[in-house]
Amino acid sequence: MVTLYPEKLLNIISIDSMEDRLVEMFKKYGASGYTILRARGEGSSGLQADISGFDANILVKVIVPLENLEVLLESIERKINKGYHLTVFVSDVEVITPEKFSKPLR
Amino acid sequence: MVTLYPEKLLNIISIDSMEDRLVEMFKKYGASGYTILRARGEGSSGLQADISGFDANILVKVIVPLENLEVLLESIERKINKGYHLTVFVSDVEVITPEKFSKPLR
Amino acid sequence: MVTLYPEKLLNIISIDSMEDRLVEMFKKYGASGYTILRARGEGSSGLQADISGFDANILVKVIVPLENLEVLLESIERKINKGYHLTVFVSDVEVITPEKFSKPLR
Amino acid sequence: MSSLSNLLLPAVLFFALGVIARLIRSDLRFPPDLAKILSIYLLMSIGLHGGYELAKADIMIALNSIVWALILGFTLPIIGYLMLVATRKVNPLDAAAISAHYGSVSAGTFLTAVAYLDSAGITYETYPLIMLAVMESPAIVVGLLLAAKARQTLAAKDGSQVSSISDNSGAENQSNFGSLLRDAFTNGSVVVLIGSMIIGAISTPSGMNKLFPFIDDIFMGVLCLFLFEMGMVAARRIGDFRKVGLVLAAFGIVMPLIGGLVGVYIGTSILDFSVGGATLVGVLAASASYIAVPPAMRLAVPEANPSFYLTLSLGITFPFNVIVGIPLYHNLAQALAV
Amino acid sequence: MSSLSNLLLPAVLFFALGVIARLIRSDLRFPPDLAKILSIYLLMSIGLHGGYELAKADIMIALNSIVWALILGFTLPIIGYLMLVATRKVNPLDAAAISAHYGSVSAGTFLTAVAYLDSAGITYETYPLIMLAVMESPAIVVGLLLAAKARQTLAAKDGSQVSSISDNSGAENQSNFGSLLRDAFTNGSVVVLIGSMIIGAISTPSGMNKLFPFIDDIFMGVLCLFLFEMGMVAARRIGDFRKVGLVLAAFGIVMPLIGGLVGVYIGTSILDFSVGGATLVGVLAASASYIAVPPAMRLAVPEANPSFYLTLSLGITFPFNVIVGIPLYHNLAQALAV
Amino acid sequence: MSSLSNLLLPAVLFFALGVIARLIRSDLRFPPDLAKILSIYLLMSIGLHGGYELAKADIMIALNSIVWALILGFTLPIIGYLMLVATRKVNPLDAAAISAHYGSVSAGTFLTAVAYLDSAGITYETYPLIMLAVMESPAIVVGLLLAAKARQTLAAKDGSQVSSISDNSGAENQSNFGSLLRDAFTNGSVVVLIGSMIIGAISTPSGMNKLFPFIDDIFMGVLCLFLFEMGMVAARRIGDFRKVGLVLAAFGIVMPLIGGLVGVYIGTSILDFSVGGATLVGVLAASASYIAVPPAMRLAVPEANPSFYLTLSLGITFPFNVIVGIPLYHNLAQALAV
Ligand SMILES: Nc1ncnc2c1ncn2[C@@H]1O[C@H](COP(=O)(O)O)[C@@H](O)[C@H]1O
Ligand SMILES: Nc1ncnc2c1ncn2[C@@H]1O[C@H](COP(=O)(O)O)[C@@H](O)[C@H]1O
Ligand SMILES: Nc1ncnc2c1ncn2[C@@H]1O[C@H](COP(=O)(O)O)[C@@H](O)[C@H]1O
Ligand code: NA
Ligand code: NA
Ligand code: NA
Repeated sequence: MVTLYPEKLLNIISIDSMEDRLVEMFKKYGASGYTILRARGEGSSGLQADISGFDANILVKVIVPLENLEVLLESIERKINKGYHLTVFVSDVEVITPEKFSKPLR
Repeated sequence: MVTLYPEKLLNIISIDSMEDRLVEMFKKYGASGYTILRARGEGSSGLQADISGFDANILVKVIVPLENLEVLLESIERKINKGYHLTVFVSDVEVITPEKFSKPLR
Repeated sequence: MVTLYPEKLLNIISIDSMEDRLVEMFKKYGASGYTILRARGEGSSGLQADISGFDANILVKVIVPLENLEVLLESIERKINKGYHLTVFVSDVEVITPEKFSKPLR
Repeated sequence: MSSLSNLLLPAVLFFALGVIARLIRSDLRFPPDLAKILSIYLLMSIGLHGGYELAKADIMIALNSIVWALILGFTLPIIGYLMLVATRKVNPLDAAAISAHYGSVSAGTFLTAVAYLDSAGITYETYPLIMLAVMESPAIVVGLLLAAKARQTLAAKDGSQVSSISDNSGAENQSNFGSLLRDAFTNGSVVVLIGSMIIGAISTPSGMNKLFPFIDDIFMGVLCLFLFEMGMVAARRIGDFRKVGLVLAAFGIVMPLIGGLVGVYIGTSILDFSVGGATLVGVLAASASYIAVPPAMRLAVPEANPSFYLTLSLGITFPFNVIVGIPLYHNLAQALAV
Repeated sequence: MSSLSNLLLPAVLFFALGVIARLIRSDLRFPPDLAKILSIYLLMSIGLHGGYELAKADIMIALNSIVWALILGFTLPIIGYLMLVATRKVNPLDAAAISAHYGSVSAGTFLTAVAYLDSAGITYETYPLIMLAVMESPAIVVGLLLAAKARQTLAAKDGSQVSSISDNSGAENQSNFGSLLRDAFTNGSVVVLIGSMIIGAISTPSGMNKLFPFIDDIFMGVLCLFLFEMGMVAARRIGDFRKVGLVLAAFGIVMPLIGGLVGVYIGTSILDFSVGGATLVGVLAASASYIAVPPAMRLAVPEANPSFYLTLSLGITFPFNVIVGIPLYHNLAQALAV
Repeated sequence: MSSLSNLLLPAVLFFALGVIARLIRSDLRFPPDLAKILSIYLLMSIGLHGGYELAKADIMIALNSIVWALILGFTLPIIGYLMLVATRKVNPLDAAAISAHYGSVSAGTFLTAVAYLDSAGITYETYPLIMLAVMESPAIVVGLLLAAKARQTLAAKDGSQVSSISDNSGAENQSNFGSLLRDAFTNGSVVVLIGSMIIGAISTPSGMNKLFPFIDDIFMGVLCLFLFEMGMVAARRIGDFRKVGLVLAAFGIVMPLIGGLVGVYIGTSILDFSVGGATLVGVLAASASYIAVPPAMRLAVPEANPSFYLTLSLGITFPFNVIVGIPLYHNLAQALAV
């Protein structure tokens, strides 16, 4: 029997040039890693069609223990208040190696 | 404290040429946005390997308030009944800006 | 009214050269399909930046009925114990065509 | 030029290399977007070149070629459909989707034929290029019509259930049909090809001179790279050979033979082209689309099984034409020309 | 060369083809990374070429060109900002973000102008190329400064709320500003262009000789492909014309006219360039960035609406310059040269 | 040609530009698939060229070269492994994975050496090209064997725990080993290189003539672009220098020196090549794989830390060879030739 442990999966969609800042934020707040996918989309700030690579989005996924989530969300909320377009959603996931997600990067 | 609000995340996997029709559907049924990722995969309709870009899939993600989900799912079911291969799943997510997802596109 | 049925969504993040082995595993344990997305990321094994395509990750998504999940997770755990870097998480999803996910590939 | 020396063309050899790479299960993968980049380049180059030549062409012959291209594009799918339905191996919707591919054309096969003629020192007219551009679209339209007919047939047999679905979605289908029609004529390949032909025809000569190194010198190398990749793509489908069955596989060889015969005949006896030109018309009629038509059929005939048409067009007809067909149609054109 | 024959340049025609492809809603899509690959090639080629020439250049003229490039880069955005604020159609933050684009340059427009001059047989100095490299960055800096000023203005009007946000994030903003400044000067296009120029200047001649076929022969073809794609990109934005409104749209034409006039004047009367060189300076001043500045503004001025600056720079100013502006600035340069 | 003038080769300068771009933290990014496209082109071009020449080659010398390539490929990793284990800075599995890289080759380094020789007007034999193709694979096999040995050693030390894991998965490991072996010999680069060589050897001359502009004229430009990108990739790893420690970093320089010495000696004294040819054999022996071997080791030796072998091969050995090694091995070959 494989045991499953609950964690939180934070998803952020934004323009690709935000990448460095988001990664910096994850490192600052103790994430153990992150995954980035190239995306396109549409929303209140218009079409991000990834045509010619000029207007690509990214979808960032970060698995964090519940206790780290709050501070990350606060930091994201501050960015949104400054005008950045971030589409954010959190979901419940289960993992088999919980210790992996509590070791901060670097 | 950041407050989290429940929403539904609709995921659709299909061949990439379905994109325009899916987007049309989202706009028709009041989605506030959508996100598209390039994908490949395998299923009952064979291998979609994205080799030479001839047979790529897309994974589409749409966050919708619960009350909009039903009508979208019905529309998708109609498409599936017509023969289109759509792999669809819904998951529960939590968001920090619920008002964002209730403003229809355009 | 569209009826929704519960399934499990297994997510695996790994280096792209693991793809063939993962697919083999899915076929062996009766998955009805799978979806693969190109990704990059960072974790305990360093940066996978997908620069020059030398160090790309993949994010693999497989929807399986609950009864198939266990054996897949065990197989994954064995791989992790051998030293492979696999980031794995499972989430609950709802689908409209449950029969689709119980027909094994090929 | 004998058909053996066809096999020693670098372009054909690279196609074979691609096939072999897959058969020995090499991990060689071309980036997914490379084929698209290469085919944009190839269409642009051949379009500019053709347009430049066509500026000096005879308008009557050009119009005549277009008319015969349309006739071929509309007739061949119907022949294919009737043959397929007669085999009773596929249902009418699959038959419609498959046969649409044979009314359209494969630019890759056409370009290989051009390389074959060039390297054998055989001249040819430019009109077949217009035919290439014209033939991309009509087959899609015929496919839609055949599928509509097939659905009626099935509905008549099946009774209530299917027709109720059609009822539900009558309006939607209507608008789909319109948008599919538009798609057929604004297809990306058509736009690049016809657009480049027009630019080649109206550009200033000094402007064109600066373009020739790009469209001429590296052309053959890019074609080799493209066929290398297409060999890998074809080989992936050759494996599905068993899935489609022997009868269908035979169709993938008989159909281009019929097309090639009809095409060479039209090229020689009706359009009065040289041996080279008639060979190219034969290749157009014999070849099956694998870029424009498959996605169109996926949208227009979602009920059809893509494995059937992809395996036939990419896995059987394409390799057959590149390796056997081209020299064959050339021999045929020589025979008819006498 | 009349402005009509400008329209018959293959490069300009391919731009038009791209626009048309979008207008007829063709499904033609270039792979997302192709434009990036093409522009790396174009910058590298023109940089190597320019550097090779510049090795023989007069250092004083070069320095003088750089000074005037900086002056243009710093002044034009301020002019634009004042004009935009005066229209009262956009808020100060939008005005800051938009005007930054006009202090910077569009390499695509510059290259089209070079193709135009080449095909008309008009010679030109290499110094404008240094100016191209120099002008990528300062406009971003001015944009940041204008946005900071705009935020102050708004804060003063708005009172507590906004300033409290600034308070919260004062330190962060500080560091952001620093990193944005660094970004402005280590921008990818700048690195490719200046790096290639230096390599062109210091490489052994035998090494450079092996490079010329790559950077010369296929240059025009690659430029055509690039403009083809840019035509599609521009056309996507032309549709948003209505969203930005008539006054803003007019700004997208008036601003390049002002820039072009100023640039040609500086090129002719101050830098003492030939007609060709002065035309290029005019094009630099008239063109608006659409590669380097938009992402910089997204990060630096997130409050501004990207539709405004993308529509103006890509959808209005870019096509205007390619089709109307270049021959216009050339005529202007001829008139001033007399 | 002095080693200083090596530094003025455009290809080497572009490598340096790539390194600098990273060091100044430019946001310059090449699309992820570009390096793959460029290296397919480079392997295809050099393969076609080599094959064309080899058609006229002496079969005995060719076979002899292959034998010595295999000897190098099998011996160098063992030397490396023993050295690394002796340092006691890495565990045996890491040592196995690292040393496998040094038995294989870097096509990028080889091509830079060819550019270096060409630009210095030094001729060379074509046989080293066959050796390049041959040496891609055996090192992977040796790496697998060394890792298997290392696992035994560790298991003997560790006792029960590790061996129980091996027990569980004995059968699986067996099949993995088989598939890894197949992978080693059907590796993508090997297929492109050997396939192109065969095509170059058997194609009709008229067919090859049409290919030369593609494979010759633009070759140097593509190589520059490739090295530009590789400079950026290498620089990302140079930063990890501290992580691997001084002893390992030293290994990244000593190992290519040993390889270069051995290679040049074999080239000169055993294979009897000219100075140019011996230089190339030296480069083959000195260079470390960064394309084929790293993913193979990730699968075959997952326990090893990828930072070690990537930093050594890409961040230390590759730049060392490109900048210092190539002229050094050339001087060595000159000295030995006397
Ligand atoms: N309702 C939604 N569902 C999924 N993705 C969305 C949604 N709204 C916005 N997005 C994504 O977030 C990006 C920015 O959205 P916005 O901030 O609304 O401009 C868009 O380009 C989409 O990729
Ligand atoms: N069980 C599954 N898990 C994840 N993705 C799936 C699954 N089944 C199908 N898919 C995806 O959906 C696409 C179409 O599937 P199908 O309709 O079964 O041909 C495939 O190419 C996969 O990308
Ligand atoms: N906490 C995390 N959240 C999201 N993705 C992660 C996380 N940790 C690791 N990953 C992904 O898994 C890959 C391998 O991680 P690792 O095994 O830690 O080296 C990384 O390159 C990331 O793409
Ligand atoms: Na046909
Ligand atoms: Na400007
Ligand atoms: Na070596």
